[in-house]
This record gives sequence, C-alpha cells and structure tokens, in this order.
Amino acid sequence: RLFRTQHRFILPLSSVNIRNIQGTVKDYNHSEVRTDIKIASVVTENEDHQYEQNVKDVILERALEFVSQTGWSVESLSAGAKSAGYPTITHGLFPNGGGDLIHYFNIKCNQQLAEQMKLWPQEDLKGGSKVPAKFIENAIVTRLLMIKPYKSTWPKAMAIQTLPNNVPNGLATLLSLVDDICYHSGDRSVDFNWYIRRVGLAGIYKAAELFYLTDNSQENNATRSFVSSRIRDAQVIQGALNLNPVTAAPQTLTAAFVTAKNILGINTLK
Amino acid sequence: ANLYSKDENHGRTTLDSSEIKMFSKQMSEWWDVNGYLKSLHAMNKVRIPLIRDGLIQTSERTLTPLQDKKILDVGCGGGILAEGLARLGANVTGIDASEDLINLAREHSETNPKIINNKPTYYHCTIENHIKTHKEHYDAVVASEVIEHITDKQLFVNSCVAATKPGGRLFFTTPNKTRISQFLTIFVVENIIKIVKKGTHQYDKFITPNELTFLLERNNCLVESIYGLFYNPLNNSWHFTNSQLLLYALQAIKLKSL
Amino acid sequence: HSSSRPYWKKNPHLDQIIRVDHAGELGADRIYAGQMAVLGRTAEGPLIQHMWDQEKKHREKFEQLINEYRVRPTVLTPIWNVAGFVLGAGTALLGKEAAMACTVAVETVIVDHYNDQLRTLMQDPNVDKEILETITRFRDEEQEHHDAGLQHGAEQAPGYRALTELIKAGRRAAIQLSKKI
Amino acid sequence: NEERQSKNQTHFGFQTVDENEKTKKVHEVFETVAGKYDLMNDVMSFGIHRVWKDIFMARLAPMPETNLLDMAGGTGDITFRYIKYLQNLRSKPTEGARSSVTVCDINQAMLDVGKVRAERLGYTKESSGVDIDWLCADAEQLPVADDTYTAYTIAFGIRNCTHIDKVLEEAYRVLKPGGRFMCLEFSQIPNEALQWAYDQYSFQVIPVLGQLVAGQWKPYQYLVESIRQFPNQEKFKMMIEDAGFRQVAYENLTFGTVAIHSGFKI
Amino acid sequence: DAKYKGNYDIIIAGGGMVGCTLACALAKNSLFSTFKILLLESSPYKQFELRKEYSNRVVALSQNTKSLMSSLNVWKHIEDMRLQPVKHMQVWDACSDALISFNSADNYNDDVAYIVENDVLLHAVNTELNNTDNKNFNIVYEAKIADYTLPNSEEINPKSLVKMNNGDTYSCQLLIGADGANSAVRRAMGVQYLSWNYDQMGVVATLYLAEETDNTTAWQRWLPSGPIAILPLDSQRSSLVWSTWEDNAKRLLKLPEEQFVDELNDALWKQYPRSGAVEGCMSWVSGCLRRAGLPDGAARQLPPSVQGVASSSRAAFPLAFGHSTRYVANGVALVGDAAHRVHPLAGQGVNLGFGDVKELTELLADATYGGFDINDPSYLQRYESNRQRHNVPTQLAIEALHRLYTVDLPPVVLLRSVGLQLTNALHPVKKLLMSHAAT
Amino acid sequence: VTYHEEMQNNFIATNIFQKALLTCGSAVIALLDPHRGDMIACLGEVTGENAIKYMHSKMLQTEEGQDILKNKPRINSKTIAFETLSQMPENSLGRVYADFMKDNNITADSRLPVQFIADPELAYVMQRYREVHDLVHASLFMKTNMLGEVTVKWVEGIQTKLPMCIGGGIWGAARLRPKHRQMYLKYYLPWAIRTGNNAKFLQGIYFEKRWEQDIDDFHKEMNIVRLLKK
Repeated sequence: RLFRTQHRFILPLSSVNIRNIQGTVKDYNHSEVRTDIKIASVVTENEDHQYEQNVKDVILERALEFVSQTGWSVESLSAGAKSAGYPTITHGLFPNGGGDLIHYFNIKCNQQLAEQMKLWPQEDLKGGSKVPAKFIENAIVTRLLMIKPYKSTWPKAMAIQTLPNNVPNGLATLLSLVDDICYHSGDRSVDFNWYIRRVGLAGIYKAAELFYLTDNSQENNATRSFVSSRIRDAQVIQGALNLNPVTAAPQTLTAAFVTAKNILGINTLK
Repeated sequence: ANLYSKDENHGRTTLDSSEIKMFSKQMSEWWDVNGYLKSLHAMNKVRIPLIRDGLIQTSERTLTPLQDKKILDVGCGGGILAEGLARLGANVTGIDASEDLINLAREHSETNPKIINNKPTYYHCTIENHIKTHKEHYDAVVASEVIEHITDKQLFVNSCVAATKPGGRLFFTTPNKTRISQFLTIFVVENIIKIVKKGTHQYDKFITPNELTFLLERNNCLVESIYGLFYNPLNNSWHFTNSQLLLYALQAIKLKSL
Repeated sequence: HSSSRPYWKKNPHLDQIIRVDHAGELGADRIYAGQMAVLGRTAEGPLIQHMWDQEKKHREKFEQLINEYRVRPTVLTPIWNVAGFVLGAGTALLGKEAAMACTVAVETVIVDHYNDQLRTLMQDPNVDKEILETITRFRDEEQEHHDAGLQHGAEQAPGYRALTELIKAGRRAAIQLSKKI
Repeated sequence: NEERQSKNQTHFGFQTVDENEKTKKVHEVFETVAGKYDLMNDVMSFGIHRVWKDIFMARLAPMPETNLLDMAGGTGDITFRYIKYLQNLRSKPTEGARSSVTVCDINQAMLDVGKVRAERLGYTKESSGVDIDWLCADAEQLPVADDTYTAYTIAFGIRNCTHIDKVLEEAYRVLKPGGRFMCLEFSQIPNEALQWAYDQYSFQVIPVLGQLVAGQWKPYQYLVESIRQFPNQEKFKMMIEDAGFRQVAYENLTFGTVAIHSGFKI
Repeated sequence: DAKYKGNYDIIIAGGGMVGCTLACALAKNSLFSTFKILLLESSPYKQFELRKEYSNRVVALSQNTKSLMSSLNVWKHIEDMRLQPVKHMQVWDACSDALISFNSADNYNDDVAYIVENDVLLHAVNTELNNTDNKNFNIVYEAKIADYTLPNSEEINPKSLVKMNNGDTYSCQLLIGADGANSAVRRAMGVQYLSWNYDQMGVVATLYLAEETDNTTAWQRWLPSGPIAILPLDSQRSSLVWSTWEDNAKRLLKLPEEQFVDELNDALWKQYPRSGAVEGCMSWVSGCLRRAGLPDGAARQLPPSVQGVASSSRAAFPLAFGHSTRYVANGVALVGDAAHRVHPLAGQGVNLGFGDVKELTELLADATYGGFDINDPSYLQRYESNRQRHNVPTQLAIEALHRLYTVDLPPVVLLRSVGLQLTNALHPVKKLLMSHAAT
Repeated sequence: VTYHEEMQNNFIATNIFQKALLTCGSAVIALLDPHRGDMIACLGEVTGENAIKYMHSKMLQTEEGQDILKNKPRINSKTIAFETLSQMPENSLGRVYADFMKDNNITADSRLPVQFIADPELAYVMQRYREVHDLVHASLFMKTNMLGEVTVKWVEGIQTKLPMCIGGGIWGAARLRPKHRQMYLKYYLPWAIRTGNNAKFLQGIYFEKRWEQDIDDFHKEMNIVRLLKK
C-alpha cells in the first residue's frame, strides 16, 4: 500500500498528481514527526493545496447564484455544492458557512478592482493637494457597484461579517482592498503615513458602503458625491496639519533638541 | 630689598610650601580660556561686575569705570582677575606666594594688548610682608579663591584689612564649608568631571561665611553683602544664587578708624 | 516588477525581513542624526557624517524594497524615530567614547541580525537573489562601522560593558517588535 | 512496547493480547457494558457527552438528500440527533430528495438496544421521513459497495477498532466523491496541567465509578487505558490524510478531552 | 591689499528697520563711542519726503518698541511725521462670532499699539542715525555683499570677513545679521533653519473708509480662508492686511477696484453658515459668563465699511514660518527676521525684532562695561537663551492660532470660539496676553 | 485452578484514595438499594481489613482452622453434592444444610469473588466467610428473612468483628417491621449476643468434614443453644 494514486473525481484542472508517501510503514502509535520528507513534500504540498482550493472555489462560485434565494447561508453553499456535482453535505468544507462565501466574494471583487485599477491612468497631482482624489473616488465607487447584484442581501452579509469568527477575514479583505487602492493611486509612503492613509481610506469606504445601501438614486451618483465630499474632508484635515508630524520628524526633532538646549540655558557656541 | 623675611612675625607665616609647589606645576595651561582653569576664567564674568559695582555707584557707564582706583589682588596666581580689573582702568597690584606664577603673570601682562598702558604690578611675597610697605594703601583688596588654601586665616584677614584704606572695600570669594560643597566642589569636580586638578581643595581648610564675617568684624570691618555662587559645568557659566551652600562672595567695608 | 499579489498570499518570511530591516536602518539613521546634533562640529563629525550617509543609503534602499514588494512598514516608525535620536544624542552627550560605544553595540546587533537573516534566506531555494546580495553588502558596511567605532575608543567609554549590553538588549527587543507589528 | 512486533499482537488497554482474542474481548466488554452504557456515559462525563454529540451533529449540518452511515452507532445517539436535525430544517425536502441513515455496529446487542430505543422514540421510517436501516458489520470490512454514502460518522467507536487505518480506508471506499468523514473521539489534552488532572480523574475515579454504578471495574479500566492508547489529534489527522481524505481538520472540545476530526473525499 | 577696507568692531549686515535701529542704539550708547561700527545697506540712499497718501506697508508697534524708540529719541521724529495710536482692538471669528477685544483702558490706558508706515519708521531712525556725533559710525549704501567667511567655533578672538561684489573686504570682531528672512549671514553660519510656507499670501492695500470716524480701532476677522485685518491710519483711511490662500490672493490683486471693495466689505460683513451645536454651546457659555458677572463678548462695535481703495496700493507678499535653531555663533549674531519669521495674524513680526535689538544692545553694553570682548561667547549665549525663551513660545502660539483657524470643522470651531469667549471674559488672562505681546 | 490463580484473576489493585471512594460509594448505594449485593460485598472487603486479620489469627489457633487454611476448601455447586446431602440422615448437619437450601431455593454458587484484598490468605478467609455464611444460617436455624439475617449478622459480628456485619446488624434492626422488632428485642438479640460470645469460632469449623454429625451433637460441641420460640 506504499503507493497510492490520489483520485481526482471532478477534474477542474487537468493534472493528475501522484502523491507519493515515502517513509517507513506507518506505525501510528509512535509519535515521531515526519521531518524527513519535509522539503520534497513542500512542492507537492502546494499542488495539493491548489487542487483543494480550486474545488472550494468552484463550489463557492456556484453558491453565489443561490444567494438571491437563500442569502449568504449554508443552504446556498449546499445548493452550490449540489450544482457543482458534489453531495449537499460538502458545504462542510466551509466551517464559517456564509462567512466563507462572503469572504470569497470580497476576494473576487478586490481582484477584479485591482485588475481594473492597473489600467487606469495615474492621476497627476497638479496643485497643492497631495491626495489623488479622483482616482480614489473612482476606485471606491467601482468597488461598491460590484455589490449591486447582491444589494438586497448585503446588509445581512455585513452583519455576518461582524461575527467573531468572520472578523479576521473581513479585516484582511478590507486591508487588502485599501492597500490595493493606495498602491495603485501612487502612494509610496514608507512610514506612519502608510497607516494613516489606509485607515482613513478604510473609514471612508465603510461609510460609503453603508450609505450606498440606502442610496437608490439612479446609477448611484448620490454615493459618488458622498464619497467625494468625504475625501475632501480628509484633505482639509490633512491640509490643516500640512506639516504632518511624521514626515518632518527628523527635521523637527533635531531643531527641537537644539532649541530646547538654548531655552534651558545650556547652549555653547561649539 | 628682600621683602621676604620671616622673623618679624615670630615664625607664623601664610606660606604653605606644599601648595606653592602644586600651583607652579599648572603654570603652562594657566591662560587657556577653554583649558584647565576655564571655570576660573569664567568666574571673571561675575566677580569683576561684583567688584566694579561694589566700588563705584554711578549710573553713567564708561569704558574704564575703575579709573585710578588702587586694587590689590591677593593670591593673583597667573593674573586672570588682575588683568580683568586692569582692563577697567584700575591700578592693580597682584601678589602671590608662588614665584613661577608671578613670573607667568608678569610675562602674560606684556602680551595682553588690551592693557598695554595699564599693566598691573606684581610682587612675589605674602600678604603679611606686603603690608609692611603698603599699609592702608589700597581702595580695594580682593582675595578670590585664596582663603581656602591658607592655614592661618586670622593672620591673613588681619593683613588684608591692614592693606585697605579706611572706607575701602574687601572682597572674598571661597567655597562654603558644608557637606554639599565638599561633595560637589571636591569629589564631583575633581574626580568625576575632572575640571580641577586632584588635591586642589582640602575640606578642613574651607571657611564658612559666619567665621569670615567674625574675623572681619574683629578687624573693624562691616560686611555689606554676601551672595551665593553657582557654577554650571554644562556651559561653563557662573550665576549668583541666594543659597550660599556651595560658594559665596562676601563684600565688606573697612570702617573709618575711630 | 510591481507585484500586485493579494495581501495575505505574500511570503511572510520576506515580508518580515524587509519590515524589520527597514525599521533597523531607520533607527540607525536617527541614532547618527542624534550623534551629529551633539558632536557635529567636533573631530568625530566627518566620521559620523560618513557613517550617516551610508545609513541613509541603506534606508532608502529598504524603502524602495518596501514599495517594490508592497510590504507593510512597521507601525512603530515614529517611536523608532524618537528613540533612535534620543539614544544617539543621549550617548553623545555622555562623551565621544560613549557615542562610539553606542555605535559598536548597535552595529554588532545589526550584523548578527543580518547574518541570521542570510542563513534563513539561504535555505529558501527560490529566494530573490537581489535581496540576498543587498543584505550581504549592507552587512559588510555595518561591520565597517563597528570596527570604526572600536578604533575611535569605544572601549574607553565610562561603564562600557553595561552601556553596550543595555543598548544591545534594547535593539534586540526593537527587532522582535518590528518583526511582529 | 517492543514485544508487540512479534506475531500480530495488539493492545487491549495496557495488556497485550492476540489480535483475534482482542475482538472477542471487545465483544465481551460490550456485552457487559451495553446495559449500563448510557448511565455510565452520563456519570463519567457529568452529562457533557450529550453536548459533545449535539455539537458533533451541528458541525455535520446535514442537508436533505444526505445518506449517512453511522458507524459504531449502536445505541443510536447520533442517528436520533441526525433525524431530529433534518426534521428541524426549515426547507421541506423536495420530492425524491429523501435522506437516509444506516446504523452499523459490530455488536448486535448495541444494535438491539438501538432498535428498541428507536421504536420508543418514534424514529421510524414513515414518521421521520428518513429511511433508517440497521447493519451489524465490522468497520474494517463493510459489506457495502463503493461510493454509496455521502456522509460517514463514527462516535466513540474508532478507538475500539483493531486496525484504525483499515477502518479509514473502508470509510474512504464507501463514501461518494465530495462525501464527508467525521469522527468524534476521546483525545489528548495539549495542556500539561489539565492532562495530569484528567489522568487522575480517569485512572482513579472512573474505574471506581464503574464498580459502583455498573458493578464492573475492569471494563472501565480498559476504557480509560484505550483512550490513552489512541493517537493524539495531530497523528490521527495524519492517518486520515494518509487514507486519502482532504481538507482534514480537527476541533478540540472541552480542552481536548474529546476531538472532532473531519475530512472530505474530493 | 587695497581692497581691505579696515577692521571694525561691529558690522551690521542689512539696513532694514531692525538693522538701522540696532545701529542707532549702538551709535548713541556712550560706551560704544570708541567702537568702529559699520552698517551695510544694500538699497541705494534715497531722500525721503512724506507723501500725502499712505504707503501700503505698515507695522503695529508695541509699547515696548515705543519705549525703545523714545530712548533713542526716534519716537519724536515719528510723531512729527505721522502715526496712528490704536486704543481698541477687536478680533472676532467669522464662523461663530466669538469675539475678543483689547482696549487701552485695561492696560493703564497706554495705547494698545501704534500703526506706523515702514518708510516713516525707517526715515525716523535714519534721521537720528545721520545726526549722531559719533565719528566711528558709518554706513555704506548699495553694499552688495558677495559672501561671508566666519571663524570656526574654536577660535579664541574670532574675526569675520565680509567681501563685497566689488571686491572690498571688511573684517570685524562681531558680525550681526539683520538681513531678513533668507539671511546670507545665517546661511554662512550653517545653522539649521526650520521653515515651511503657509501656501498663503498677505494682501496689503490703503483703504478709504465710507464715513469719517475717530479711527482708533484695529479690526481683525477670522475668515475660513484666513484673517483679514483693518489697521487705522487716520480719520478716513485704514490699511488692509488680508492673509488668504495663494490663488485667492492672486485673484484679489487682479480684481477691478469696485469688485475688490465689494469683496472687502463682503469679507467684513458676510454671515458665514453657522452650525447649530456651536451656537447652542456659545449661548450657554455666554449665559454662564453673564451670571458670573463677566463680560460675555456681546458688546461689540460694528466694523467700518470701505468705500474705496487707493489705486495701485494693492500688493501681496508670501507668508511663511521660519525659526533658526541658533541665533548666535562664534563672533556672529542674528536679529529680526533673519532669526525668526511668523504669520502676520498677530502683527508681532517686527516687535520680536525690536525686542532682539533691545536685548542685544543691553548685553553688549554689559560685556563692554565688564571689560570683556564685544564677542564674548557667554554674553552671546545669554542673548540667544533669553530671546529664544521669548520668541519660540510666541511663534508656537501664533502657529497654533493659524492652524486652529484654518479648519472649519464644527468641533474645532466650537473649541476655538469657547476658548476665545473665555479668554475675553477672564481679565487677568487677557492682561497676561497683552503684556507678553508688549515685551 | 488453584485459589491463587483465581484470586489473582479477580484481584483489582486499589490505592487508598480509591478504597476511600469505594467505601463511601458502596456504603451509600448499599443503603439506598439493599439488593445490590455486590455493593455490600465490596463494602465488606474494603472496610474489613483488620477484622479479616483477626479472623485469620483465630482460625490459626484451632487445628481444624489450620486445616481449612491449608486446604482452602471451596463451597460451591461443584464441591457440594446437593443430592448426597439431601439423602443424609434426618438430623445430620448436611441434611439440615440441604433442607435450608431447598427451603430458600438458593444455590451454593451465588457468592461473589473477593476482588479488593491483596493478600491471598486474607482473601481466602473473606471468601470462606462468604461461602460459610449460608451454613451458619442453616446451622443456627435462622431463616433468610430480615430478622434472621440481622440475628446472624450479630452472631458473626461478635465473633469476627467485621464492621460490615455490625453495621448490617444495626441498620437491619432499624428496618425491622414492628412485630419482628419486638420479638427481636425480646428474644433474638439477647440470644444472638449470648451465642456470639459463648459459641466456638464458627469460621474455624471444617463443615465439609462434619456433614454426618448430628445437629444436636454439633450444637453441643459448638456450645450453641438452639433458640426455641416460647
């Protein structure tokens, strides 16, 4: 029973993989950890993982169609599995149930947005404002419009995302969304600004998301104006702090140190 | 004439042979403003105005306020204070027990361009011998950072007062004899920040303001004022303070003889 | 290559390396700034300036790497800014030797840290050659700084042993922290 | 224990016996224990084993059209929960989408107890809308064709099987592609202190309870020892993966006293 | 060689108001009668004659500056020409009408400030300079300075060298940089100059008031785009200092006169949208103040309305913050804008400069009177410490006010309005402010 | 198979903690549900350690006792030929025992093995006590109802000092019906105490050798006075 052919039943991708399990006859009662085949299996490990991920993605993709009837729930997943050719029980692949479906949907939309943003022209920052407002506005609004088909069930989805076991995934997709937007809008900051910009943008996106759910003006230009006004607010606040402490830190620090010495009266001409 | 005769004071002398040897060793760096004695140089910033304002009370300021005032600098060492006062136009006489220092002082006063026409005169003798020839001769007698090196303090003060004209003034600056001053002016200064040579000061030779006042009042003098002095090593500057725990400057006036 | 890899797929290994090295170089840069602020015009001025310029180049390189690999910089940048400056200025105030001792301590930690990283990077077969080469070059330059510090009387600093141990411990803690957050 | 390497010996609690003798002994143990089974379960786990089984079924979350093989499910605990779960599902099973469950056990006595109880609780084919049938078979050789079931559960049973890997392979064989394997079993507690306390409780108290409640000291001694013999979560997960299952994950309940292992045949 | 024009004790680079005043203070001091002092002024000498219409560059002098000027009896010359005392100053916030007013009554009825045109002040100082009997003092006009070579920090008696474009070189013991915001002396010193610009410009002009009043009140209104100040010149005319965003300032300059005047009146009178919460809070606070018997800021004078602007008197200058971390180096000192530069919203820029002059002259006098060199390090260090102790807090305060008043988000508006009300009500706090501004 | 192997087979090692737990548990269950014979047996074994040592020493004193300990005879259906006993002469001990078993339809086998006593000698003594218990009933002509049981418990308790017997005696008496209690106090208890003190050590009697002995003669030998209800 040394060699086992790993059966692939629904072949979303072509490669048949022989997962050879070396090592001595399995003696299950000994507790040695299988270190000897670590490196070799790393390669096969990835393929395996990829295959399993593909299966899950197929089920999730199919499940999306059922969201309109049964919402972001285990039922949709089960129906999705069924339509993908697996038994209804296979929804068990997703421990968080609806949460995993939403997570998959977020990842998919983020990737689509990233693809689109790559094609958009870099906005040249004329004038004083350092924040590429137009670019960010387009990005947020495009991302929000992706929710359109599931707009009716999205409030429920947001509620599910606040469940403790779904929060990490929710945060991860939000951070990656915001990171993509900042990166493609040209932000190359390497210090605390990195956090200020992303947190600000995340705030704006979440507010816009809530607003979008209530906005039913035709092709949602109410949301668009909401987003642009929030971005302007951010600009004003940043304007007020125009010398934001982080970038000037090195300069101000030395200056403050020397001035303090003078004021304390311990200045010397050296 | 040899001004250096001991017998008249029946064996007592303010001469301290071990102290003399030590001072001459420092002669080379004496005049380096940022060098070894930078604290002494910095002290001019407070003691010269103190002496100046002590002697003349006018609001009108001139470049040479101490014009034709005869001042005696006791223990003048290399002449740091003497030259400073000379710059203000005073007719300064400096005396010190160390011959090398006196030679150094004479030599330096030649090089200082600012006092070309008002060089102080230096004598190598002790105060008690000096008053033999200059009794009640000076408008002011200054003993700055001297008395804490003298063993026979009473003789020293008597001689200083004797050298002052009646109505003249005496100025003393010296560390106070307190534990704090011992810790700071001896231990910290000499061992840690090392700006004064080890062994310069001995605690038992310090004198408190009350003792000095007592000695002066015994010699018919009235102590006009005592200011505390504080040295900030970070930027080498002296300041007047009201606490006299560390060092103090004392100003006294010799009353007209009855 | 501008990587648009989704955030959580990145190699956490590389992610941490670039983040912690950037934090380290930022700290070193601020330490030298602190030393320059105090000893700028003294005899050691040019030496410190030279070392500072090199550190600046290191920091810029890592900032470029951060953008290239879209790495999240450490959230503690403002703290390292201030801490680095205070450490540099603080030790410089204690005297020239203390500043050199600080440099020696900091550089030893950075050199060891780089060596560890090189060891781990060597193991990973498909690692990016450019990063490997950069870290090796920086490690050598830091080694120079360390030796320069020693030549300029680091040992004579008052309480040399205690001071260096303290700074080393601080640096290691900083490295651990920057790895995580 | 090296001497086990001689002719295929296996462990029976801490004693080492011949393989076939183990099956006889297990049989015997179950005979004596069957009667007091539930009472003893409650006493030993202070009633928590019911919660474990509820959580187990919640994790399985069966949907209509599921046909479950409940291995070692003699007394029917899991099966009855399965049926109740399906009945509670909001969506009415569409026609032709009937779910089914096969209760299988090596021990006929347990099955009989299960049958009696099924009647009593009214879980019959007609009333519950779920086809139930009972099968007395050994988990290591199931008289069942390949790819028949969509779900395979085994609660507190696999520990008593002689060849765990054979059981897993059988499970893999009988499951349909996409089918799910789930196992609820005693396991090791990762935390040392808790493990020590658990050991004291298991070795000192449970046999005495057995003696007091069921008048049997030895079977419960065996029960506790077999728990210690069972591979820990990590090793058992590897065994499931070796059997071919994928997406294998485990979840500790009550600090690891009991663990739910799950795997998929995709 | 021929180009060497001799050694001076003090060389003052920059003949602006502060530079000339310092030169005058040194020349008139008897202590320095024997010192050779040189003033280098880049602009050519021009005869000044008092023209009827006012120049658009004015400055608000504090009591302290007045006492300095009168000690140099320059004040007499200014009074002979023209100046306008300010007896009452009113500052209010456009977004919330919170108000603070300073009047001479609270300040032992000395005037709050004096509005003087720059040229008048400069001329007064120059007249005083020219008729000193001090032979050792001379001025070089059209002195285009090429570069400075300053001594390094170790030298005992340092000497600075000043080289002109035409090759003339002067040397001096003490070089004083009074050459304005981008001071060449400061650059030569190589000290760190912390500066950032405000993306704002100060629009200045001479305005004709609608009706003739006894014009002794200075008005300042905080608009969201920046403060607009109306400083009294005489009974019909006032001077405008309007700090606003750069593009807005450029637009204002290009506007035809009527539109400019309308815009001006608009700025003074227009009601800005008010947030309910701020209103509620403000009225509650003023209620409490009234109950406590304190002035609640309700009594207010209405600002004048502007009828016209003097043709071609409109100009604008960029605004920036600047702080030189070191005011002194070995044998060098900085005074006035060369060392610090602030936003004009408090009109403190030039007063700080005159404060520097006063301090520096006093310290140099102390040094000389004590028999020390003119460039003695300890006295220069004391000058730097004393002045930074006064200037840096003032600069930070002005910077904070500027930032506070550029953000028009409701919470910030509420904060500053209540703050203004309270400072206006608490008399001691107001006095403290006025005394600090006066020194 | 010798007693040792059998004993080893049944023996369950228990430490003090387990013994304590067993004592309380079995005591409680025995009280709540007297039919749980195994609980009573278990209680006896766990608490009777010293008493068994005392019985063991008493048996060693008589020569007959030593024989029992040496041979370790067992009383169960295999070692007792029920038919031969029932054909024994009317008044013989064997016959009395056979009739007693027939009347209460008990067999010789219903005795539980000793599980918790480590030392095989003592374990045998306990085993012997259990197996002989019915014989004592028969020989004292005490029926197996509660009254008879309590009385035998008193006799055995006095002779063997087993805490379980004494406990059983007290507890059993408390549960007697009023009528029985009255007789118990009047006749049975005093008789039991008298018999317990005067009679020979019953455990030390090698019954298997005395099947033929006349019952009255047996009583005389053992100094037992039969209780005749007035």
